[in-house]
Amino acid sequence: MRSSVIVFPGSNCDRDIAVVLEKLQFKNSMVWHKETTLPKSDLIILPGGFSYGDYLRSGAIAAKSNILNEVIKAGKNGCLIIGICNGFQILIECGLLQGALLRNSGLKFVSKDIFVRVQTNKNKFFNKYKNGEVLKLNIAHNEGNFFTNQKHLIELEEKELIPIKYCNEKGSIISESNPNGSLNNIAGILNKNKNILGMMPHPERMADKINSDQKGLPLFLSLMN
Amino acid sequence: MTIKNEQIEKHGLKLEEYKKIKELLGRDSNLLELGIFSAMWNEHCSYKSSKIHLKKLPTKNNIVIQGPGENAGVIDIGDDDAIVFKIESHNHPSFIEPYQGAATGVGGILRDVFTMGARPIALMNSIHFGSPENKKTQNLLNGVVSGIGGYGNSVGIPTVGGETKFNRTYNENILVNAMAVGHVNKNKIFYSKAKGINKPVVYVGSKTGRDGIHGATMASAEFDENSEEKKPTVQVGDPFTEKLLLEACLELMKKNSIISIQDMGAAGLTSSSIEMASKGNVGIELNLNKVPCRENNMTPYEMMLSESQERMLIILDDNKENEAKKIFDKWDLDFVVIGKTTDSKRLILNFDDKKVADIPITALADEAPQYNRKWTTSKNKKKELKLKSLKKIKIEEALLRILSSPDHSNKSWITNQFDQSVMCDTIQKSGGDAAVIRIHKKEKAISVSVDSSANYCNADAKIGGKQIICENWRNLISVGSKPLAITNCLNFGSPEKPEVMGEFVECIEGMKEACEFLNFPVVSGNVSFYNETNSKSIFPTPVIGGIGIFENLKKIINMKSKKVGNLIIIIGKTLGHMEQTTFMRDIYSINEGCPPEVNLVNEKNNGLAVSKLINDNLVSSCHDVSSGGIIVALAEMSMASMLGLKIVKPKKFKDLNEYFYAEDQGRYLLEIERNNLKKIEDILKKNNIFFEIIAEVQNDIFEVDKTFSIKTKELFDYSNKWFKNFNAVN
Amino acid sequence: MKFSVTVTLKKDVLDPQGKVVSQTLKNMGVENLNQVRQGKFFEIDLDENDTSKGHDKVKEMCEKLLANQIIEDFKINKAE
Amino acid sequence: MKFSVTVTLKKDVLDPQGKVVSQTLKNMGVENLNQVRQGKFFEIDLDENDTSKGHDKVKEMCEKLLANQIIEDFKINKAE
Ligand SMILES: Nc1ncnc2c1ncn2[C@@H]1O[C@H](COP(=O)(O)OP(=O)(O)O)[C@@H](O)[C@H]1O
Ligand SMILES: [Mg+2]
Repeated sequence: MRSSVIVFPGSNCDRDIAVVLEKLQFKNSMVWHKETTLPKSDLIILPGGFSYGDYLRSGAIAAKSNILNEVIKAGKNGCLIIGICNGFQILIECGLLQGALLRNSGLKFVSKDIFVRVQTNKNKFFNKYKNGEVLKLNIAHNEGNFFTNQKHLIELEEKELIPIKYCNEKGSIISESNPNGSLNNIAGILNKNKNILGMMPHPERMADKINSDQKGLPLFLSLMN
Repeated sequence: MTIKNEQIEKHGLKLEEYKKIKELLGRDSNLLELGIFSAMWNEHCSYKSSKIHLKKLPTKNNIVIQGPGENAGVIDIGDDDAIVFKIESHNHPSFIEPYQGAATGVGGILRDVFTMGARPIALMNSIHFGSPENKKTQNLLNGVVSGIGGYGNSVGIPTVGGETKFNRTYNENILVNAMAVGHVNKNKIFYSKAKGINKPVVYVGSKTGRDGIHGATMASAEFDENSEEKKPTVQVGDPFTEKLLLEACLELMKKNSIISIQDMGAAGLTSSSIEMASKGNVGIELNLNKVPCRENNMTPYEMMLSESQERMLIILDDNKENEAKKIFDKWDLDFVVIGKTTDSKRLILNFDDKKVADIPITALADEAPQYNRKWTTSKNKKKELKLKSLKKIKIEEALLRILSSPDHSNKSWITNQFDQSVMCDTIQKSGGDAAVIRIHKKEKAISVSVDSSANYCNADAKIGGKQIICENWRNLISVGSKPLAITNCLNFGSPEKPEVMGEFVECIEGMKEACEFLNFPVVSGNVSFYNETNSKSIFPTPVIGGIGIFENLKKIINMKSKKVGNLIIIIGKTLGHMEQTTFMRDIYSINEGCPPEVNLVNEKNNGLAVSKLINDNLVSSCHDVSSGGIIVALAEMSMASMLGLKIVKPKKFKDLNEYFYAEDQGRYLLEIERNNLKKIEDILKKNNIFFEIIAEVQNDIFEVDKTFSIKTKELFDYSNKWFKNFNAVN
Repeated sequence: MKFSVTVTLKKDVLDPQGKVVSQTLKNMGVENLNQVRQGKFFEIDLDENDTSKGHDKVKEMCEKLLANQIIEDFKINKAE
Repeated sequence: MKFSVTVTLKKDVLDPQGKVVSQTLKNMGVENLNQVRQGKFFEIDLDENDTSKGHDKVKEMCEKLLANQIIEDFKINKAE
């Protein structure tokens, strides 16, 4: 399995992802944002961080970078893509995913462990989880408040394009367990073809047994074959 | 041109100091030179009031690679690994512009660490605010916390701990101290000492603007015409550029091209170039027309004194410019050769083909004034407190009040704004006695804790100084690590006041005693004087940042009680010291008396015994007893896991509050398995350590036998109350 | 030639920042406050003498980068 | 009555946001761009009929909350 992690100058979770991919023996390359070609990849990851400082809108500037043209092409051709945190914001800004990520409703950076419930495992990314499984993951962002129009929201819900929602420890999806004001507690979404995933929580931070219960690992494991 | 007395004073120099400048130059200085002297000779750069006292602190032992004097201290943690760390204050800027002040404080301390070749792996902070009732407090708290987070989160270094305190002494002078910790291969450490003649001096990073140029100095004649436009400004931080600078510097450091490197901190280009030259005993010549500027028409004076952030000065080896420039181009940063080293031992500045300054380096560095300022001993305010004469309060009532007080309440409102997990090596986040960070891809970890105790120091600076070193040491022991060394930030009032100077001198005396006894050297630090408003000084506030080591990841423990049926024992004697306790202050508003004395022999014995028990895998969880006494510490253990505790009523104390709220030093709470009790007893008895069984872990309920009982969940709700209310109300 | 651009959230998009600012102002004792909405402001200095050409250029910048038209509207003004 | 407020960084203060935006626009091929500076924009809707009173109120809001005058300037306009 060949993977590419796109590195923007302000990415800061690129190394974290690479550590996990290497542990799982992906053939991984780190791809600098100024590159104009992508190595052959089965999986592309847009990591978390502050791609270009994120001073305008998170991800807006990264969406205009050289390498993104290639990522967009690959995505349209069915390549698997995961955008985590800032990566999710970039996927939205470049149009590979629909909707918007607004400022957190509390207007503060939120960094903590949260729970998400697997809503559907009928996709490439979550097939190693059980439906309804509750995962403890970590979030760290300023703009993770997912918003979209009613029509798109209905489509997301009906076509099983929302793989994870914020929930409490027991798996109930309630507003108290929504850390950022996200519509319907949405923590991540898929595109129509289900080859592109954007999610705010960081699975790579829950992959090592020294500091987690490793609930982030199956996401990467499910992509291996 | 001659310098007027008024200009000298506006530059913060004394007239006698200027007389000395004239002697050193053999002539009058010009305005630019005056500005340079004022920057180098001010308290911040020259340590002129503190140097002779700081020398008393122990700074060496077999693990210290670099003590004070460099950008940060460096200690050896085995296998070629070294830890680089330092703490620094950004108090005044944070009071004026809390977000940017705190943010740039974090930026500055990060540069101190990566300039030595280390990759930063953790950030900590100690923040002190005025009383919550003070109108400014909420805005300052919000601004400082989001500024610290805003910078660290963006650069991608986890902020893993710290402390937050409130006291009206900081109403008009908050404290914002930031600490950074980095990891480096001990054979690849970079220093600021210049070497060699005719080596290129390179400016890298952001462009220079008119940031942070001293208000006082701006008023000088040169700027009269358009002073409105050139108003002094607070620095604005750019964490994105910092990230680029960090990566670019570390990339360049992999090659063998850097002779020396120094970040531009306070007094920017002036102090960085002079420090490098002074340490290397060489001269330096700069062409100021080459300095990358953000604004048009910047003067040499502005360029030399600007405190623009995210800049570095590098001295490169011969023929390395192209290779180095390529790296900085890749990261879209400025890279300009602005001068060279010389054998003149002078600082020579050229601008528009004219020599605009020419000063012997020694005059700026070694010849800077040093003062042995007058000091008076801070009176030991001895006073016996009689609890009996005070209105009785129930234990549980006092406990709930303390847990819902600003200092003791749960700080997750703050820590949830800090990314604590990025880099994936954080093993223990804030909330415990010390944070724990793994060394990347290795089977070892370090612990970090930041502590202060302004109330104790205010009551008795010497005991307070000693106590805070011990508390820091204890926090590192409590997570299972071996304490190694500290950094310190000494926040005091004006050194020109004998009482303040007395606090400073005595505090150092106390710190020294403890550091020596515990073999806990000081490897870096910072002094922040003049923390006062309307000539009222803050409480003396030394902040200690300590580092400990785990040679084995299996020895890491925390304070979460683990298993119903386990016992909790207390190590160390409880005598009932009530003066200066949280209890007296929070419940009766009594601030008099001495702080608890520290017995260094007991402190060390108790600590080493706890370490041994943890190392022998006999301890399930551990927490030191500090502010708030035993009952608060027990409540914290209980809340950490949501398990309850059944606490034994002590036999020897008539007044239970005196037992539960006393702040005697050198005590620890250990959770142990019942069947290990015998083994533990043997070890402790053999080492002459006092201990007793104090509680048993149970479900849900926190209670003192036959006295009171409350749900742990309720304690937790109380401890979360304060921040929520404080933020909602205003 | 200078232009100023304001970018604001579309009417039906929740504006958490504006909401908090408005709440804070109310807490500070400001009365008769109906609503506050927060947006972004840009001052763009172009080397261009033709107002209409300048305007077109700025419009393009807004569409391509400065505003996310799914959630935001923009307005361009010529600055003095 | 509606007012609009723009809050911008003072002239000599570093504007990291404007810097990145301007660099990006240049990379995207925009020519003749001298400078971009980014600031904040507020639309304030007051229940107030007297323009001058309204203006004073908004000014107070700016001074107390919306702008930090150490590093920022503000400008108030009456919106149509
Ligand atoms: N400003 C802060 N930044 C990060 N962590 C903080 C901050 N303030 C408090 N904390 C965390 O909250 C916990 C409790 O703090 P404190 O009561 O001062 O602990 P202790 O008495 O053990 O030193 C600690 O783990 C500390 O790291
Ligand atoms: Mg502690």
